Amino acid sequence: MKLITAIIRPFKIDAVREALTEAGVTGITVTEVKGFGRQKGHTEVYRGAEYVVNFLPKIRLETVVADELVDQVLAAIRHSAGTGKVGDGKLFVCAVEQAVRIRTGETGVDAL
Amino acid sequence: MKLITAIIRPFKIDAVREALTEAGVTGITVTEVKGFGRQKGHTEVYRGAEYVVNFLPKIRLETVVADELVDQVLAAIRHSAGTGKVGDGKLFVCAVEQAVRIRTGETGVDAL
Amino acid sequence: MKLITAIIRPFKIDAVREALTEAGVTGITVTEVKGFGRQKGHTEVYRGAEYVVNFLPKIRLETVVADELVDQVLAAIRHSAGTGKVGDGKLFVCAVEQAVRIRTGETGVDAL
Amino acid sequence: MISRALIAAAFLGVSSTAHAATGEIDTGTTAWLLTATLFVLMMCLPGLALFYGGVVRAKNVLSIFVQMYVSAGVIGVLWVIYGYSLVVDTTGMVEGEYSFNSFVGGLNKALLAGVDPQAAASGVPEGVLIVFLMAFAIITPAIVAGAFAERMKFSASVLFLALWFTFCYAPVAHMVWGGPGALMVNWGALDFAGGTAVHINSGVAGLAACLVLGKRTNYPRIPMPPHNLVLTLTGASMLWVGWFGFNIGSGLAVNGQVGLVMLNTQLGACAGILGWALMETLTRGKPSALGVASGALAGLVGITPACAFVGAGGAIVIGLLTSVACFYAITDLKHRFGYDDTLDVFGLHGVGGIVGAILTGLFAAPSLGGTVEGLDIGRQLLVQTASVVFTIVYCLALSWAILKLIDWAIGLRVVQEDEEEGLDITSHHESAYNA
Amino acid sequence: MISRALIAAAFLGVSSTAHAATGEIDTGTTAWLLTATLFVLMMCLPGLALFYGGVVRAKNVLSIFVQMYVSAGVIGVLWVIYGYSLVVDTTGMVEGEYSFNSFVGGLNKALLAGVDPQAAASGVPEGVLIVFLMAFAIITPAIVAGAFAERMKFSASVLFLALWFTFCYAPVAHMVWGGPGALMVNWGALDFAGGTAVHINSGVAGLAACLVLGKRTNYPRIPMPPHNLVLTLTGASMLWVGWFGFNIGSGLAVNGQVGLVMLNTQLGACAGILGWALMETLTRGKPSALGVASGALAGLVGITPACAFVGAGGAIVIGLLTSVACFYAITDLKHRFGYDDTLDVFGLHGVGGIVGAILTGLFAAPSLGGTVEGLDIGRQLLVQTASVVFTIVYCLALSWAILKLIDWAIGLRVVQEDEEEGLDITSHHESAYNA
Amino acid sequence: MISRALIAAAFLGVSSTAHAATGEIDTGTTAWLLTATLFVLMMCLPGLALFYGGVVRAKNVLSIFVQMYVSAGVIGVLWVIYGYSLVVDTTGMVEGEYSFNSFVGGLNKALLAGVDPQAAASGVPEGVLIVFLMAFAIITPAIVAGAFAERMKFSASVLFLALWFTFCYAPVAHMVWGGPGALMVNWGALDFAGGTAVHINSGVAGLAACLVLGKRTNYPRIPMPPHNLVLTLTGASMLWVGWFGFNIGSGLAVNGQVGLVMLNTQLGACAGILGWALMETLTRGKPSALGVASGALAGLVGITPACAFVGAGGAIVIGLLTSVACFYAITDLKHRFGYDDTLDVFGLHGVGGIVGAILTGLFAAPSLGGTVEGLDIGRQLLVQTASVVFTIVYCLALSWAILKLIDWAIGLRVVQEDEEEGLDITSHHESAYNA
Ligand SMILES: Nc1ncnc2c1ncn2[C@@H]1O[C@H](COP(=O)(O)OP(=O)(O)O)[C@@H](O)[C@H]1O
Ligand SMILES: Nc1ncnc2c1ncn2[C@@H]1O[C@H](COP(=O)(O)OP(=O)(O)O)[C@@H](O)[C@H]1O
Ligand SMILES: Nc1ncnc2c1ncn2[C@@H]1O[C@H](COP(=O)(O)OP(=O)(O)O)[C@@H](O)[C@H]1O
Repeated sequence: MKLITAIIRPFKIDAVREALTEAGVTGITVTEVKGFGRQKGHTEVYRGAEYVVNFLPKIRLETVVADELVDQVLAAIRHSAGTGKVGDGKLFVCAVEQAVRIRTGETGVDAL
Repeated sequence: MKLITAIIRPFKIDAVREALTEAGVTGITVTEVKGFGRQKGHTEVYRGAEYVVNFLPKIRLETVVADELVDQVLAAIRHSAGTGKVGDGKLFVCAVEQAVRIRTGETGVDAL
Repeated sequence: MKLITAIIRPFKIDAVREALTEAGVTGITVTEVKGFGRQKGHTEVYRGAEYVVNFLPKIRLETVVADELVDQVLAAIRHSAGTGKVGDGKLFVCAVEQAVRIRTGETGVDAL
Repeated sequence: MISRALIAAAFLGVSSTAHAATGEIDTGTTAWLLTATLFVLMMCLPGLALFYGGVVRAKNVLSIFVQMYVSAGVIGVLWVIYGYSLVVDTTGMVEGEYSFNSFVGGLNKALLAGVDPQAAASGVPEGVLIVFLMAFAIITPAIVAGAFAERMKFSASVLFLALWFTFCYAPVAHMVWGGPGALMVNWGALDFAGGTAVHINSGVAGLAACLVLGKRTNYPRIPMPPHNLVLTLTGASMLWVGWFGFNIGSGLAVNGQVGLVMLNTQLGACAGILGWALMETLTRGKPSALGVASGALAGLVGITPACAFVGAGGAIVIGLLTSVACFYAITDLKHRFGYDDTLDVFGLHGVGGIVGAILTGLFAAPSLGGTVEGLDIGRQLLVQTASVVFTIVYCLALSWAILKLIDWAIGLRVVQEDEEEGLDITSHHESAYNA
Repeated sequence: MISRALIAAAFLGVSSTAHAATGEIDTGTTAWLLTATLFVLMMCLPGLALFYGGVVRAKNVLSIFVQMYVSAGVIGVLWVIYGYSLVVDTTGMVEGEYSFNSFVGGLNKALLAGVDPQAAASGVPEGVLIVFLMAFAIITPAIVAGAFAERMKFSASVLFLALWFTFCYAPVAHMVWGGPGALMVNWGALDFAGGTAVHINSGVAGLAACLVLGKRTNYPRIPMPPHNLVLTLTGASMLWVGWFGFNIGSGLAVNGQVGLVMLNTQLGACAGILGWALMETLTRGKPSALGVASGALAGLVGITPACAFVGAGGAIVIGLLTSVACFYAITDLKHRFGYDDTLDVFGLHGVGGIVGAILTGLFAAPSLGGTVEGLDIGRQLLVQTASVVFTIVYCLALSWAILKLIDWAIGLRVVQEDEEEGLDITSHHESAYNA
Repeated sequence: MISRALIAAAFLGVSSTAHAATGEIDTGTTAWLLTATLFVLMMCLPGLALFYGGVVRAKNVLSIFVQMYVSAGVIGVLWVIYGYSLVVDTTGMVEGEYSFNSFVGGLNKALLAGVDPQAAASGVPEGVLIVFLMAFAIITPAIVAGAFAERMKFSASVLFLALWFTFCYAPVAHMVWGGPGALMVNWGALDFAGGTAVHINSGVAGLAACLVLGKRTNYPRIPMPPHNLVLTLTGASMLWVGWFGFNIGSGLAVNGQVGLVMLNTQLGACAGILGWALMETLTRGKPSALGVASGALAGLVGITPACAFVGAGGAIVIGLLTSVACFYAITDLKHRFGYDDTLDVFGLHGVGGIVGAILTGLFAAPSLGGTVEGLDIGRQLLVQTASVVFTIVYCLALSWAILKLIDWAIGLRVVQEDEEEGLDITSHHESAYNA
């Protein structure tokens, strides 16, 4: 099993979810995060005090999938999350040694 | 060392923390997340506009533990977080290559 | 590639970002989290009802870097995030098998 | 002795003043009563809704608002259908005598029969009086709603508020403000702006509700801290400001007395803050925001029946003592008895109302700075106690019966899953906050 | 028949009452009009800003506030330069006759020429009247702004609001309230507090704006739920309370009528809540918070033109029907036609204003509980319809022209990236919420 | 020349009007002063608390509210003990002569000795006057609290506010409003509603406080953006609305003048918005929400001393210039001098108060549209400057002394860890927001 972590633009979340569902993914966990990267931030000004805001709102999406699904899932996210502009985000893949479904105690791919 | 990531129901957090403390875990990091899975969402309606909300509030709990603690910890979370109903969540285990305590620079299991 | 996850004090985020930029890191993702550990929490009281708040606000910082950068990055975070007091936080290192830049499809270290 | 009851009576044509006789509008008095009405309406929405809404969890904040809006809608319409008449109709009442109409007004003004909203009564168009009193009839049940927050079915809550308004609020308001021949007026109870009819009444109903309904799931095992105290403090501040409309407006006149009522109301609030802050500092080392806001309101509840009858010193002492009593009730008594009064309706309005009513009997005496000439403290304390006990018993019995009836008919509580998911989504299809 | 137009006329010296003649200040009337002005100002800021701000997404909430502040600043100054004169100057008007000045006032009072803010007009210093009417001139364009929220350039929005105030609001206000010789006064249209000049006017302008401007990017494909309904409900409550200042104050007098206006205003709101809650329960099974707040406002919009002319029963029916009509317009019609009226300006103010104006012609009849003696229902319905149609046509044409002009000159819409990032950061360098 | 001082004097029995003589209540004047008092109270809670609370970080928002509640409680009680007497007691004062009592009132009315809150003074029950003036005494120290927000010990802040009220506010208020024989009345300074006593006084005290206390830890290295600007804008709007109660109420009468005061107050705010928006557009390309709200308040501060003495044109110019001056002080001067005035108390109230006071001396001249007949501009500018300089020096010295005293006795600042964790948890055991 692999954990695929995607950092994407917030307004792309629904499109990505649909693409993933189509690709056979049944579970997703998302987090609101702030990202720093090549995409440039903006300046905020409060009564003359200027703040450069480098951290931009992003969504961090995690899904654990069976090994054979990985390529398909990466492709699905890439296509649904891209705009072609700087700041589209990243995909990271890590190995998952074990998965357990809390409700039933099922383990491995059955738990997903 | 292993990183155990648990996706659980928000109101279970205190029970899980207690179970983990008993199991000898000394550090936990939690994040408010939204989860999509088998558990069905609800519909929200604002002036006639209907939104199906698929992402439900969950807590993502992370703890890095020594290898020998893993089974015990998995069991502790399973028992404290379960309600038996769809949506109880998942446990994922990944390998951690290194850990460092920022304050002291201790590494490995000592850092936990 | 390695994923370095740091749990740090919220007000250290800007210092750490600067240190990382200097160390050659080009992308960072941060999340507001709550941490439970050795650092003791505080008590809140609402109309006589006492709540012990064990979970303290922390920042979870993630950055995926090339293997050769790992030590440097760990050191940079350690030095910029430390105060020497309990609660400074941890660093965890995990292996990343693959990385993809959504915008371009680049993979591996090129994607970072 | 100038009592609100007498003034009310004058208003309703039972006795007559120069103005009432001539039927002329006094523009100043009308201007103030228009304003006072607006402030009392503002006390409920948004004041009370914010005060309550901030303390509940984020998943239930809208349910507070919907209850208040819908119950305002229902009671507003019922008010012109029969409520106003039940409170103010004086048919069948004779000064000092007891009859059925000592307990509740008749239905001669039902559907506003014979009422011309444009006609002057004591210098004010009756339409203004109708809405001013309606505002009291709307906010009092709304206060009760705090006790059963976060777990009552929406349909049950609206049914309860409508029935409670009919069988508890209207009669008690009549007994207190119905003029000569009304129960508590005959007794000679002193209650200027509604310590009995509003605060004890709602506080006791709240107690009944949280007892019948039972605790929130997991209370007190799981912490349920206020989700947004800024809302609560904003609401409390609006309640404080609006309370002047409530207390001063209750005199239904603009005369020298308004100076006394305004000063006492303010001092009650100030002393209430100090009382609570002191108790918190003594027991916990530091005063809290929720504490000082609760203290201000406790002081205001305490001074409500007394505000036209006591001196500045008496107002300060009443504010202080009421606040300390409420502090004790909320931080200690409640936990000891273990009932789950979500928004401390009983602890604040019930206990505060009782303490205020009793202390009014004391500090109204001229020897203690009061303004009620010839007051016999011992006798007055008895009368005040009688009115308190009567209100408690009547309200407890009726509220209990209404709750049991509704429980039997449609059920009071939401199912546990809905409670856990929150009433906003399960009862109203909405979330208050969206990213 | 007592119409606001006549009273306004009295005020403006066209006809004269005892007070106006003697030039004495009536302290009660002045006290009330000062208060009413404060409440109408509060309706706009913070009332309307909160009501609107809570419904938009978190990234655009400040843009609502900036628009309202800046447009208040601009219109406040324009008001003393020429606005007041365009509305109230009666030069060239003759009762029953039609001239250019039936459509818009002259410029004799421009720069407040010859106006002494301290001098009494009908018992009130003219300065108070100037600010009272200014508050109407500020809030009406602000209502329109809800229709183009979340996508209009800031510069374009301010320019639009200023031009719209000049060419739409001022003339229509004059036609309605300009006194004998003004268009709708000549026609005999009944509009007590501004159903035409305020609500239909702003509602129709809102429709024009969202049609010319187009939908928000991704609407309705991506959900755009309200970011904070507590703000919205707080704002709605303040609008409700402030509406009494609006409606009662519109009489520009303190007399028996204020009792009727207050009662009807309150009943309109109450019935509006019930209407919307009922429709939601029938169609969705449960009433919502945003729904009941919208219902209260719909009822208030509906009762605005009618509040001095109908009885309590009529007020309830008008509140109920207007609410049902607005519910249908917003939850059904809008989706069917597919325009993107961000804050439902047309659905609430346009539709509500139209329904209210028509129903006023019906329920003003004494046979239906109304107060307008000798009213011929058929004829009055015609007159009301004429005033509605005229306002719609005039306002639609002018608003469209102004919008097209601005689009041609400087462009109406922000670029898509800015819309996605949010107007707060891109138009104002700020975020509303920071950790 | 009609000055507030004279009216105040009339009120206090120094001179007598028809009303005061007969001791009759004027219902209209009383209605307005009741209302004005409510609005001034609302300015402080929730108005100022929201305005300030939104700008601080989320971890300190409750500390603002607690300070305001507790200081209201303390000052409310001190007010009836000695504050009212220190401000209004005129014993020992002779028109045009200087004595100790030119600087501060006596203690003849301490504990409200000889004061009957129900008795009429100039047509209004004295109890109303007591609370109206109390509201000023509560809000002025509360304004100061903005300067030392986010780092002062709670105990020290309450002690400071109480001492500052006693030794700074009460004397300066007496010098300005004490009537004939009071320092600035003798000088002939024009200050209608409190530019000196309220704004310069609080602004300068704020400067002293942030200088003595030092900067917040990490200021300005770490960004500290406002945590919730919606709160700030809501609070600013309430301040704006309440300001009419403040300015118009200061005349303590309902007469022609209220028309002028209302108009000027509104125009000051409108012009203030335009001034700030213009400056931001020129320097940054876009106006901001915090900016336009600050501009409205700057304009209101500027017009406060002038509002009864200038014409509409003067009001616009004063609002505009004050706003520009405050903009410059806050966005440039502050950063240059490097002091950390958390909520810009000095920049807004200090600078705005000074500019407003000086400009009052100019625009009060009939040749510039003012209402003060026979005014010699040169002489008046001198007098205004003298009153400004005196207030600055007096207030700076006293505030500094009080702060140093408290620092020596109990320490002013919280420890750094507490500052980092936030005052809400460390000083009050609470968090404003809980999930
Ligand atoms: N090396 C990295 N480790 C973790 N997160 C990263 C890394 N690089 C980028 N990110 C995340 O991805 C987001 C987008 O990256 P950015 O460099 O702005 O654009 P792009 O993905 O188009 O190259 C960042 O805001 C950050 O959240
Ligand atoms: N494959 C997965 N990867 C990541 N998170 C998952 C995955 N499957 C489920 N989750 C998380 O677990 C939560 C519960 O899963 P769900 O399928 O609803 O119920 P259950 O755990 O009882 O099978 C989801 O809301 C989601 O946050
Ligand atoms: N084993 C662990 N797994 C995950 N997170 C941890 C672990 N131990 C500590 N943390 C995180 O690090 C934070 C700091 O740890 P703590 O024990 O309080 O202090 P220190 O890092 O100085 O030893 C905690 O609040 C928690 O978020």
